[in-house]
Amino acid sequence: MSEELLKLNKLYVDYKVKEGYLSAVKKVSFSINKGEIFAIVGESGCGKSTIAHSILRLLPEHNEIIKGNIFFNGEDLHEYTDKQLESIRGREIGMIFQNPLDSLNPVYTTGFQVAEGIMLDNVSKQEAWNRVINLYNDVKMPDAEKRAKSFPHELSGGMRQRVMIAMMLSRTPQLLIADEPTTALDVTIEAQILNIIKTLRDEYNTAVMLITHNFGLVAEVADKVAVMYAGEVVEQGTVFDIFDNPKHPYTKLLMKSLPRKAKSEGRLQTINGSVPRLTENKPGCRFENRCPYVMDICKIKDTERRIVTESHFFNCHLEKGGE
Amino acid sequence: MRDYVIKRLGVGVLLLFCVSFLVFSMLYLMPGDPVTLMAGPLVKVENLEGLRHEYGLDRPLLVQYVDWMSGIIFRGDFGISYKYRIDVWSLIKNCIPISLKLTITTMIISTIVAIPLGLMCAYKKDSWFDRITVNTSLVFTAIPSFWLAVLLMLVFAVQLKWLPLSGYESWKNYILPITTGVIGGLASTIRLTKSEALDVLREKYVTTAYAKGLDNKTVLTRHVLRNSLIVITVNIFMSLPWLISGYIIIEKIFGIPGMGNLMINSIIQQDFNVVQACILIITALTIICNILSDVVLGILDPRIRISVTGGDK
Amino acid sequence: MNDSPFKEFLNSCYKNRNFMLGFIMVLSVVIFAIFAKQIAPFSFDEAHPEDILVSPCVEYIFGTDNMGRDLFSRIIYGSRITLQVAILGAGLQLIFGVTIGLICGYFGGLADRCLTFMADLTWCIPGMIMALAVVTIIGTGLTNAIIAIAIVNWASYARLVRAKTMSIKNQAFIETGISFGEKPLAIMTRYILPNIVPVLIVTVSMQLPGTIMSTTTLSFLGVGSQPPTPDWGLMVSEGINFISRGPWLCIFPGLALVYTVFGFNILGEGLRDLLDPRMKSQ
Amino acid sequence: SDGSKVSNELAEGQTLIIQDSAWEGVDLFQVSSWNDMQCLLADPILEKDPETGAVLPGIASDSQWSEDGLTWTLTFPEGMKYSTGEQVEPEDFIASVEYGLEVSPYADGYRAIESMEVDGRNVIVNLSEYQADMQYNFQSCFVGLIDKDEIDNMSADDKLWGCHPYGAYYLDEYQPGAFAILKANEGYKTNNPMLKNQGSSPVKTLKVVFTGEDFTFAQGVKNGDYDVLSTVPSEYYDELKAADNIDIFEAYGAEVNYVELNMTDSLFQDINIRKAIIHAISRDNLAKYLSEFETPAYSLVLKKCLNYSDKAVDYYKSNYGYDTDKSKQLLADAGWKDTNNDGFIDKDGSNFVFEFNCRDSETAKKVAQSLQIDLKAVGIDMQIKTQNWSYVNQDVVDGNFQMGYLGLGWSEPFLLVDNFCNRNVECTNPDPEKYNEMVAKARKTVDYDEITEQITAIQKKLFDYCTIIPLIDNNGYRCWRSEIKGIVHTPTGGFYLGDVVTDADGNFKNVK
Amino acid sequence: MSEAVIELNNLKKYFKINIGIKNKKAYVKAVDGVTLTINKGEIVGLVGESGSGKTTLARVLLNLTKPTDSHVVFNGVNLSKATSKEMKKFRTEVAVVFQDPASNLNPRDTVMNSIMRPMILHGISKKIAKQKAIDSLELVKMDSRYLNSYPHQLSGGQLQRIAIARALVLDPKVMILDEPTSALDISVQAQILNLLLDLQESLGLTYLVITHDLNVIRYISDRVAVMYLGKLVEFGPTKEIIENPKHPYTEGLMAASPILNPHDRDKEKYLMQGDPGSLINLPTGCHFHPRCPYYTERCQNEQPQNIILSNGHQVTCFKYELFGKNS
Ligand SMILES: Nc1ncnc2c1ncn2[C@@H]1O[C@H](COP(=O)(O)OP(=O)(O)OP(=O)(O)O)[C@@H](O)[C@H]1O
Ligand SMILES: Nc1ncnc2c1ncn2[C@@H]1O[C@H](COP(=O)(O)OP(=O)(O)OP(=O)(O)O)[C@@H](O)[C@H]1O
Ligand SMILES: [Mg+2]
Ligand SMILES: [Mg+2]
Repeated sequence: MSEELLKLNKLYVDYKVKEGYLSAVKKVSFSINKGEIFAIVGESGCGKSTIAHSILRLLPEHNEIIKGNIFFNGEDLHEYTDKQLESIRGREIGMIFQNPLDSLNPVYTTGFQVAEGIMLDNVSKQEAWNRVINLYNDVKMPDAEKRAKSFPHELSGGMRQRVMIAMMLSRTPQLLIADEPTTALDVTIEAQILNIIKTLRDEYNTAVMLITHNFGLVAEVADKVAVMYAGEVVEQGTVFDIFDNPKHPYTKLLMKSLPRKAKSEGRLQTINGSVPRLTENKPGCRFENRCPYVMDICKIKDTERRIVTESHFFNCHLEKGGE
Repeated sequence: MRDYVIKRLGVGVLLLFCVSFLVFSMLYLMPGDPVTLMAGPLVKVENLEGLRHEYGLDRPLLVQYVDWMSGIIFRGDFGISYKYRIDVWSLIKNCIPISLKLTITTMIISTIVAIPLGLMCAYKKDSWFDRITVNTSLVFTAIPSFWLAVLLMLVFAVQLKWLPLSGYESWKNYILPITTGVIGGLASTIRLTKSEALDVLREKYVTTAYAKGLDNKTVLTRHVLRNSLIVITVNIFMSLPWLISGYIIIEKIFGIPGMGNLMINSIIQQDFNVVQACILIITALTIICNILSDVVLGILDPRIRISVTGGDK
Repeated sequence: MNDSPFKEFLNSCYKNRNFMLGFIMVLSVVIFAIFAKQIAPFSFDEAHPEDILVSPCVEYIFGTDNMGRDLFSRIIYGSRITLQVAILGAGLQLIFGVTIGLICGYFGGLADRCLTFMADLTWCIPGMIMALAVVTIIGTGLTNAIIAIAIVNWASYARLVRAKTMSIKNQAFIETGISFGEKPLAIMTRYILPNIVPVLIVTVSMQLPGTIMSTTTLSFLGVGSQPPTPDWGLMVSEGINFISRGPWLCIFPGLALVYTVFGFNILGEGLRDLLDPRMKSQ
Repeated sequence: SDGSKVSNELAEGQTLIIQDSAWEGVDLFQVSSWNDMQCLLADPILEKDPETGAVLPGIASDSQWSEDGLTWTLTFPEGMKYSTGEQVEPEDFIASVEYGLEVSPYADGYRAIESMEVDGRNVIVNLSEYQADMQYNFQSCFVGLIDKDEIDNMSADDKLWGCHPYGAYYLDEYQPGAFAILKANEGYKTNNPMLKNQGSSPVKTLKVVFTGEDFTFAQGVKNGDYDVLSTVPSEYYDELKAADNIDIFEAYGAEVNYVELNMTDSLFQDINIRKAIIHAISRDNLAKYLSEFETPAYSLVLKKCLNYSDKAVDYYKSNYGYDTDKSKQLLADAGWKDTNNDGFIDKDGSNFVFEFNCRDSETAKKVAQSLQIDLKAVGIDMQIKTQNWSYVNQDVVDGNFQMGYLGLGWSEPFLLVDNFCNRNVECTNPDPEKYNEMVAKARKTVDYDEITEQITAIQKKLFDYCTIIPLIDNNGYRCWRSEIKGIVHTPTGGFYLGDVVTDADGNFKNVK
Repeated sequence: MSEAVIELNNLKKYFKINIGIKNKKAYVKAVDGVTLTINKGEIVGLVGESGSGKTTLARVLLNLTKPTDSHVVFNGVNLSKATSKEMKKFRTEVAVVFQDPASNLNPRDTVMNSIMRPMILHGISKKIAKQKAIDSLELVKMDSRYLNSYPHQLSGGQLQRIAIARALVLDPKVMILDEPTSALDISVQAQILNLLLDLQESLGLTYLVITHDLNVIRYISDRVAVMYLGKLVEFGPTKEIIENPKHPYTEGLMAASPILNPHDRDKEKYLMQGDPGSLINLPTGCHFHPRCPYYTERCQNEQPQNIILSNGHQVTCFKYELFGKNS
């Protein structure tokens, strides 16, 4: 269970923008083990999708600079050619996106789009189609045969997301990257989709990298959690570490701002200030301007990794985090 | 689909009626009348009344219109050309194939040239290839077709004498007009293809296709080209009637007796029946092309088959 | 962020190559138009019967025409005509299109259906023919040609404004406006119009070359500018008859036209890059 | 289309390609215009000697007038056949003239015919009164012969493009607005003494092309795309004349181009203003811009017309010649002065500005611009408005004009003088009754010199109205490739292919 | 009981639509017979799946669109018959804040203009309006130096504060908040929620808060209304609805709502099956029956009535017929 599948080592991603460079991801390191659900949470714009896309080199505009290493099964994906990477995509690592309507080509049937991936493994058309139907059943698609012949717009949001899952699991990859897979869906559908992901993880032992800003999801399914803030991972641990024993001031405050109670039980905690622009790559902690415990050193020196337990660490100048 | 097409045809017919009435009354508003044209300057004014009566031109607008329209509907009779003294249909019937030959060739050539160029521009956005193609096509759009036609004539027919100056009998006659037309239309097709392909390239499903593990070629042909072709074909298709009128100047300069030339001469010479008939035919063509392109779009793009439009009640 | 938006905009204008090139080209035309009197060696209608069809030389750098008029001077003065076409044409089309588009888009219903139908109608009739017919009815002449082109082209603006209005109309800030008591006129002018101005600027600049071209074509056909107006289209059409004896009569006015239209084209292209929200968001 | 296929098959070198402006039909009685090239389809009853003006035989081999000018005898010999194979009969003449009287817009030219009867191969025509312009009409293209059967049995619409008038060629194929293919009439015979070959034409096929722009025609005839241009575009006169592979000839007599002033317009109500404008026009200036092709005109009945008189010209020159001082004086007397120094005279705060309604031909535009310069010199702002001639014509007929530029090509005076002041009586003729009386009187006059006197008097009257200003004598020219030998042509427009030299294959190009 | 500010009785709003290229006419019953009372000074939460008609209900309440049937009663005044004076009063007393912070403000107006506009419309002089604008910014804890900014220069949280500030300038009694926080980050959401609560307490406002986040509802509201496909299926005090949902749909909704405590994750949960239906193709009978675990034949054919249980708890389900009385 604890075999290391994906390992990021000091990953930096800079986007080239008008004003210069935007440091979207800074010095991110973590690893995902086989079969585990690893959640990356953070507020919008903190670089979650950037990490996901840079693993498979799928950043759309080709205006980024990636530094650091991405090891998959011990091999550095960074050194792969485009051609080699093509054989990783879909087969070793699958990826699903937030909005399942945009993610499916409107002019082909959903079944074809799933089969298209399967046929890359030199599978006959008929065989591929059979596999599609099976997969549809796996993802609990009602009326699988008919749905495979439907076009994306003929399906509801939940069904489309099932198609995406089927598509990305069709070649039994070892890792599934799910970038906000349920944000566009209603809560009842969200619950269904999460359930499917969980079951399939159990069945195929696929590791899942779950990207979300919804702490509810994290609490529900994640094994491990990395909390990101402005391009940096500020804290990482098991889901219980993070929820029960947050260390980093940001995580701590965030936990208290979750509406977990009723107003009669008192007001929520808030975090003042706003996220800094990430344009200049200056040293220091990026939470410094909002942190209640800020010290002089926070503004000039990069943070240090503080280990709490084997699985739990946070990046802060305070040895014990915010108390 | 069938009901839809029938309904669209119905609307099309209504539109045709409105266009015909609009055009009819517009021409009615024009100064002068065809009889003076027919008579020429030497005929005495008193003698015109008889002619005017003979052609029914002294009747009220509405009566003339109804008469003209019923002629078309019940007898396929568009009236006679006051200038050529022949029934309008036999006049137009010779022009249509010539115009279609010109426009369709132009369309095919410019499509064949422009689509690959546009795709390349989109795929290699901001490369030197893209810049050169886009800027060249921008220069092309800035060239008025009448001027280009004259220049081409000057060079190839007057100076080099490689090609005939005018006429329309042999394929050689068509080289210069078609070149003029292609150069004029190239830019817009390139631009359309490029922007369409760029839009598609930005779509999430292209990323999905890559994420599935498809290689570049498959993604570009199966997902990008196929999806952008929908809009491109439909657009090109719909531009057919426009091309015919776009050829007005070219036909005139090269002396090709197509619809455009006929229309412009008829309007200049007050040959109203011909103008009306031409506009009606082009309108009908536009409507048919429109419906056809919707049908094609419906076939190519499954999203169109169901659509919901709302309105506040 | 603290820069004023205007300064920011100027800055990005400065950096946009297309915009700058187009701007310079169009500016040069504007300068020619304003200082035509100072730049041109002769007046545009000063005939020299003894110098008919002189080929380009020191005295007449672009040669003379069949009335012995200096072609260079005529081309310089012609820039005034072209700018007049551009400004008046765009203005008219905008006034028609925006008013109708706003009203129909905002109120919808019957007016809207009428508009759509009218737009379909004008769309069905070949533009050049319609313009010719209109000019024939209202009489030849440059202003009338401009009006005719506006009558033919207003529908595309109306469609655009209508579509934009309909999409903006449903946005929350409009509904909020209504919820505290804004009247329709205020909604249209204070809320919707300012939000479509950038799109309009882009559209105008993209359509301007076409407007110039169509109006020039009408002049070429003899129903636009009247002689001895130094309209470039008219000059080309008059020059055609001298194509073998005086090819310069066709070539130079055409070049001037291409230069100007290309300038507007590329300016429009640049403006679109600058103002198109999608481009900007990247 | 099948049309282009047929024409592709036409043998090169054996088909003569002629440019012409579009035709209205082949039924010469129904149409309002008949181009010279159409005379290949229909011969006139009689021909006229281009030099002396004498009457020559045409279809009719002989023509005799009685002393009193009321009886006319025409002879139609045997052996002349229509392209249908039918023989020409005297009855055909009667049927044709009756048909013409019924439908032709030019029937006024022989309205005096009272009765006709056949006498062997002769036809005797009786007139109610003498008509001075009648013989001219029978020498023109508007009166020819159509088989009586065709006249009786075909509807007017069918006849328009389907009848077979007697002529050297017949219409074989027609594409409206594009071209016509003519084939030689094998049964043709003529009595025209100008032709050596009085039988059927050696050039068996003609292609008449209607579409194109002036410059393509001019270039085309040089390049060999056309063999004959029926009218040389005025801008190309010099160029074609200089070309060594082109023969160019004067083709028809007289087209007077003139200006009409609308005297009902508030600006031109005062005759002195009209006079001022006339005095401001310099025909010498005009001549500088014009080619050899067009010459200034000082009278309405031009030199090449019947009944021309130098007296009219002299009268015009001495009374209405170029005189800017006089012009300015007249204007100043009427209260028009340049008070604001903008170069234009003004009165009551507005400038003297009017619109000149002008045809859109190149010559017309040149004339207009020359006038504009002349008028500017006396402070008048003349705005040019160019239109197709039919609109100009229409505007003048409707009285919807200030100053209009028109042209009339006809070399016989009566139709001209009828037209000048009667197209829009209110606008141009202050005294229509008197004027028409003078015309009617002249028309009944038998003696040629006497007619000339009267026509001159009529012209002087017209000049004095100051509403009609003669400007240009527009000479027509026709050209063809020099390698084609034997085309017979007359300066009055006759064009005959009967004597063209061909080789054994029917080739007419480069035949020694 | 406290006085009712807004009363709805069997309110309906149907939209006419054309389906497909055949242009078949159909109705979207976006609000179908909603009966609801909002009392002075309370916070009512409205939840439901997307497309269930929540926003439409808000728009009808605001008189932005005319109801198809019945009418809105505001402070005892029937809005469909209101005089222009009453209408004007209504416009000042009810304010709205929509979901997307960016679309809440006119992008071409400065913050200052946006805030001052309602006051100027209601005849308040420019000078006073300006002062009030500054005051109201203070109220939402924002610096007045933002007054001259344009919306695109501000962050989502700031924009939402400004939208709230503008809603407040006319001293409204009622605020309708359509998903006021769903586009915001958690940390900002907490700020806005607190702000709303503070304002409500200090100014004695009445809120209708629309949201699909049950955690937010639980935190903020006194009573909760649950909508499903245009119908109000349950309405009652928050605590009761959260802890003891009556309607099977509410039950499923509560179960599906994400927990915020990982220790609860392994609890056995009831997972609602099926997709939410569409308003265009409504099921017969009770709209919920295709997804309902308890459905009987009756549910398929008959529409259940609104049943009022003790404590003003309303529920629309046959299961509770025995316990309550039909309204
Ligand atoms: N192609 C790009 N060019 C420039 N900047 C980019 C690009 N893509 C993303 N960014 C910027 O990088 C930062 C991180 O973006 P990213 O999409 O990874 O965030 P995210 O955490 O996924 O946010 P969200 O929750 O909104 O999806 C953001 O500030 C974003 O504006
Ligand atoms: N103007 C309109 N014309 C036609 N249908 C409409 C209109 N406005 C809303 N609808 C339809 O009414 C239904 C309810 O819409 P509404 O926006 O009220 O839902 P909602 O509960 O607010 O959803 P969400 O949570 O997604 O905001 C939807 O199916 C919508 O498509
Ligand atoms: Mg993201
Ligand atoms: Mg909503």
